[in-house]
Amino acid sequence: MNETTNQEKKTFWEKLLSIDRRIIFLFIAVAISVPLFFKTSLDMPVSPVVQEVYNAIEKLEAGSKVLVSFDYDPGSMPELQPMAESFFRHCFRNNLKVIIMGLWPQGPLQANIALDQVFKDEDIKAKNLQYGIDYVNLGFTAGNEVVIDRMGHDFRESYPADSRGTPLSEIPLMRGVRNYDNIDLILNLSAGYPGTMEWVQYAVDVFHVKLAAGNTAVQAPSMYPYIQTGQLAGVLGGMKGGAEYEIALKRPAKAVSYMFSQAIAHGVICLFIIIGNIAFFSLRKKKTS
Amino acid sequence: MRWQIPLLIVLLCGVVVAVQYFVPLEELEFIYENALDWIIITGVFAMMLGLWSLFRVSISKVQNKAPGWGYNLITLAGLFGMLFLGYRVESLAEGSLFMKLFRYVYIPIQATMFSLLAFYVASAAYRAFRARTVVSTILLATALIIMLRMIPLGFLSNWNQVLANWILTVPNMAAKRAIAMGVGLGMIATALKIVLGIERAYMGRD
Amino acid sequence: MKEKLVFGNKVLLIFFLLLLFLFLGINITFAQEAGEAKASVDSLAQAPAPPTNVVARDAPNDNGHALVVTWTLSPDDGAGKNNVVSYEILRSDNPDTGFVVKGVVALGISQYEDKGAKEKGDKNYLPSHKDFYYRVRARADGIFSESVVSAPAYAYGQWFHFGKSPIFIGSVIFTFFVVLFINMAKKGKELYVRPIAGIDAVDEAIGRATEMGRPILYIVGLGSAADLGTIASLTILNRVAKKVAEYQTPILVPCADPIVMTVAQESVKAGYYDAGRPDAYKEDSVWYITSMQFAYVSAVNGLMLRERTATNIYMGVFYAESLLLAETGNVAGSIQISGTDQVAQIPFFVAATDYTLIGEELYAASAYLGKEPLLLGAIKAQDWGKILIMISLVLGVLAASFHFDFFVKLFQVKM
Amino acid sequence: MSSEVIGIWIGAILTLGIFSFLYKDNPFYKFSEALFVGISAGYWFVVTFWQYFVPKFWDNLSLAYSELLTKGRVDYHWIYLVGGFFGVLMLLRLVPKIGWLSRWSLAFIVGTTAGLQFTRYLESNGILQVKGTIMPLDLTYPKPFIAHTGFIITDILGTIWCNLLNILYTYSHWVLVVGTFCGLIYFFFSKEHKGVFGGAARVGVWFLMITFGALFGYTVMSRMSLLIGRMDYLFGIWLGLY
Repeated sequence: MNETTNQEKKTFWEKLLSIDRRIIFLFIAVAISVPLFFKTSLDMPVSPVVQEVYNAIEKLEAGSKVLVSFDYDPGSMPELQPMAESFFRHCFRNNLKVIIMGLWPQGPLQANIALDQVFKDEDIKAKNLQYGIDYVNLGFTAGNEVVIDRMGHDFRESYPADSRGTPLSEIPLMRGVRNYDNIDLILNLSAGYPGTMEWVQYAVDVFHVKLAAGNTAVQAPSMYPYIQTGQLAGVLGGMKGGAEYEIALKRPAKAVSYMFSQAIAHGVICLFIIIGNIAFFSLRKKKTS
Repeated sequence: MRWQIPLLIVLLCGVVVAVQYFVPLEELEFIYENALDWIIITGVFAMMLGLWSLFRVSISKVQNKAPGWGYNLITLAGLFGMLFLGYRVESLAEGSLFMKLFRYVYIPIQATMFSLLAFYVASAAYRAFRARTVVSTILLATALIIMLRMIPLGFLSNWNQVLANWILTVPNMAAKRAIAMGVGLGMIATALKIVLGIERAYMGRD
Repeated sequence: MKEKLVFGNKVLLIFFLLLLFLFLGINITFAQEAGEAKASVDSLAQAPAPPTNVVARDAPNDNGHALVVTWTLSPDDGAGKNNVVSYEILRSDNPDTGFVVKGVVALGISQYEDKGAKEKGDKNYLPSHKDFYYRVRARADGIFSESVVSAPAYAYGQWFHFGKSPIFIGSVIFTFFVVLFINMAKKGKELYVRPIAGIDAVDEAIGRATEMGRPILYIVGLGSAADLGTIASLTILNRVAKKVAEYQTPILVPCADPIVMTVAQESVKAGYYDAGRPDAYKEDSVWYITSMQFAYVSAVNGLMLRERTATNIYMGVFYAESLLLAETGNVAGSIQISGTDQVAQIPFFVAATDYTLIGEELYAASAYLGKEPLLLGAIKAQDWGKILIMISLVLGVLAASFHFDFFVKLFQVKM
Repeated sequence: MSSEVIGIWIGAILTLGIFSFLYKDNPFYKFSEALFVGISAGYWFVVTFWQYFVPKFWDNLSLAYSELLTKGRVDYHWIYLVGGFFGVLMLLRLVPKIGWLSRWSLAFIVGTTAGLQFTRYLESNGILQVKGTIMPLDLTYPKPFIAHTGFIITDILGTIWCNLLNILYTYSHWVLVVGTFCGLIYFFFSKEHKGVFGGAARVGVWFLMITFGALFGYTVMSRMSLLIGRMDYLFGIWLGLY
């Protein structure tokens, strides 16, 4: 294939055009991993859709009840786990009561991982939060959107007991909670079906409860129409949304430091594309002249 | 007989299921829901064919001492190891050796294979995104605009964000719709050809 | 290989048109809804006035396990004492006793669908053809007032789901197009189809593999036999296998689904058979690896580098693995042709392979490659479908711009 | 060492094995690949067997059988035998003489799903898409997209840019309709792309390219996220470097 180019000596540009892909790989590996060691935070503007999520939580009075549904699995951890931690930080900081559940089997386990992480914070440790009083994990129930629908009538239809097997009636936090009427805000972390779409259709549309969400980057744009109609307060889209939320919360954490890797990796790709085109054009110019 | 009966089955199943979509009667719903279960059951039987195929190809390589036959042995070991450990339903519970193998061997490899895409996205972009023609310039320019969103460039970022959002919500949506409609027409035409028995390459010949 | 369609074109046309008008007519009459009724004021001390005019009837377009209850709002809902917070809907199979709350709706809403389960064992079971009575309560804070009992109503299943009429009409029209053009093709009418770059490249790529004496790799994708994209791909595989058999080049078809594997075996065998070389077919050329996405990819990637395939063809349903496959094929220096109906993966195929069939082109290829008139007829039908869509778009956009809503309603699907 | 620690070490070593493929094909990768294929095929079979075969086939048939024994009546659960029947026909492929019977099973599966997909895609990819595209072209129509972008731009250059963007946003509906229309023309097979028709098809291609570029650029972020996750596993969880 390269017979013609092999005969004459390769110029700098030609070498650049046929650069070994492994050099690109190396650049990407370095671009991704090196920033992980420097916990640098990038300053970035908080986009309105993210700010709306922040406002929705910020507006709640202390003691309000927030339902957090974990609808993802370890596959989406890099994108959604930082959001989960930020949600918890925000809720606990504002003394909100948190009810955790999951429509995906692995979801509630992800919640526990996030809780462990959040409890390491000094200010949250100082609050000495109690399971059953300040937060509760209801666990996973199969049934997808049917679960959402049933909870609209009574949480007990879907969750007779929490993930530890304690009946809801014996959990202080759950005593005043019958259905969505007693919930001030639903937060949803979603990586697909069932997820935000179902929460909008079965909880918001039917029972008129307030909803805000965190989504994977691929999924987030399809949620914009719901924000426009007011069915969804706001959405965090992918790692970037998570990072902006951390900035809004003034508590930069994982997503912000990950975003540094993202920015550099994107920069490397863009640079390569631009250099490739410069090489391409300077070669073409030489050929025509 | 060899042809008429399968074609009759195709026609019958296709028409009943399509009609069921428009007729909410419970009796048809019953047939439909059961048909879906039958497909799943048939699929499980077919899995044995799959495993048999994998086994036969691997074992014949081992027998013939084909190059790299040792790796086929590892595949077979992994396969039978999992089949053996999963002999009872409790194996699927967290903490069993079966699930541990899944978690500590399968999940890391799977995640790593997936993450290779980060490298390949870069090399593919470098090679393919050249402004050779109008069409490839449009491709390149849009990709750059969208990727630049992730890089903090001060005030430029804000401008770019607005443009990127427009691209994602307007022209992107338009072309996606056109593709979706075309694909839809292709799909329903294929479905009709199957049900009418015109499309039958999938059944082979004698 | 004989196909017969019983009806002639004219009879078919009349039949379909009749059906079409029949359902258009029914659809329009169906759209009407019941009117208003007056409320009687009947005030208790603190309790709101009860809702009136409670009417229950069968829910339309279902399997017969649901009833719809409507009522006139309490005069104290949003007006009067303005203390109504919600309505509770109660049901019983006896007009006098046994009423149980079946649902709650917010104030301002005057309708409730009492959707029961169809399984006898379910606690929510609502039998068909059995009379039920309803009451509606207007609830204020800690106090409520109840309406009088409704007339009995029973649920029953319907023979046609009128909400889906647009889809029914669409399927009738499209089926008509397909049958019409296939009949035309059978009568020997020349049907022109424009050349498609990716399809013409397939022949060339097979030729190149033959020259190099190296195998061809055909990937059917990750779809199951239930995906029509996979079926289209298996038809293309059949044509490719025929060419391959003629050129006597080896073909490798690793599969990710056991049923797809069996179909692919039949398809390849048929290709060899069509080429007149059934004996050259090797059963092991089509085999199963695993159904797990990335494990399958890791094996195919290894295969590409180790077998040094000259040509890789990816056709069918692909997900994230598209780029993993295509980039590795690039490393191996293979000629690559791809085609998928998955929009999200097309960009990666476009970037990393030599030719890409975009969306519908995959389906066109399955008909075009064999140049069989019957299958070409279907492409014509697809084109007429597009013409119909384009006409609807133009008319619809015009109608919407002049605020005629009726046109959009023609496409309204009610589930 | 706990099984957790051993597990992390195994996972990390296999991770490196897969990464080594980026340099070139090598025994370390071949080993990871072979193990991966075997384990995944076994896992898939076991899970499908316990989660589908047993509850859907075995449990239903044993229920039917016990009904027959205890009450002596034939109840509807026997209907699951149909699935088993087609399944067994499938296995007959292994018997060369009557292998053609497996065609019945293929016919059943392909026929049923064809009927299913026919109406489903007619709705989702046909009727609903048309309905979504029918929109008024008047420019006073509320601009649906600006709401999500809303960064406030104050500088002078920004104002010019902003005005340009405003034009784009104002004509959003026009662009949407024209784009969809031209895209459809590109997929038209009965006519060669020449003249006005060819021009429209060309515009359609531009729209397709914008979409492909956008999708490509958009996906980069989630792919990088995956790699960040892996690197975090190696440096953070395995080696504990930070």
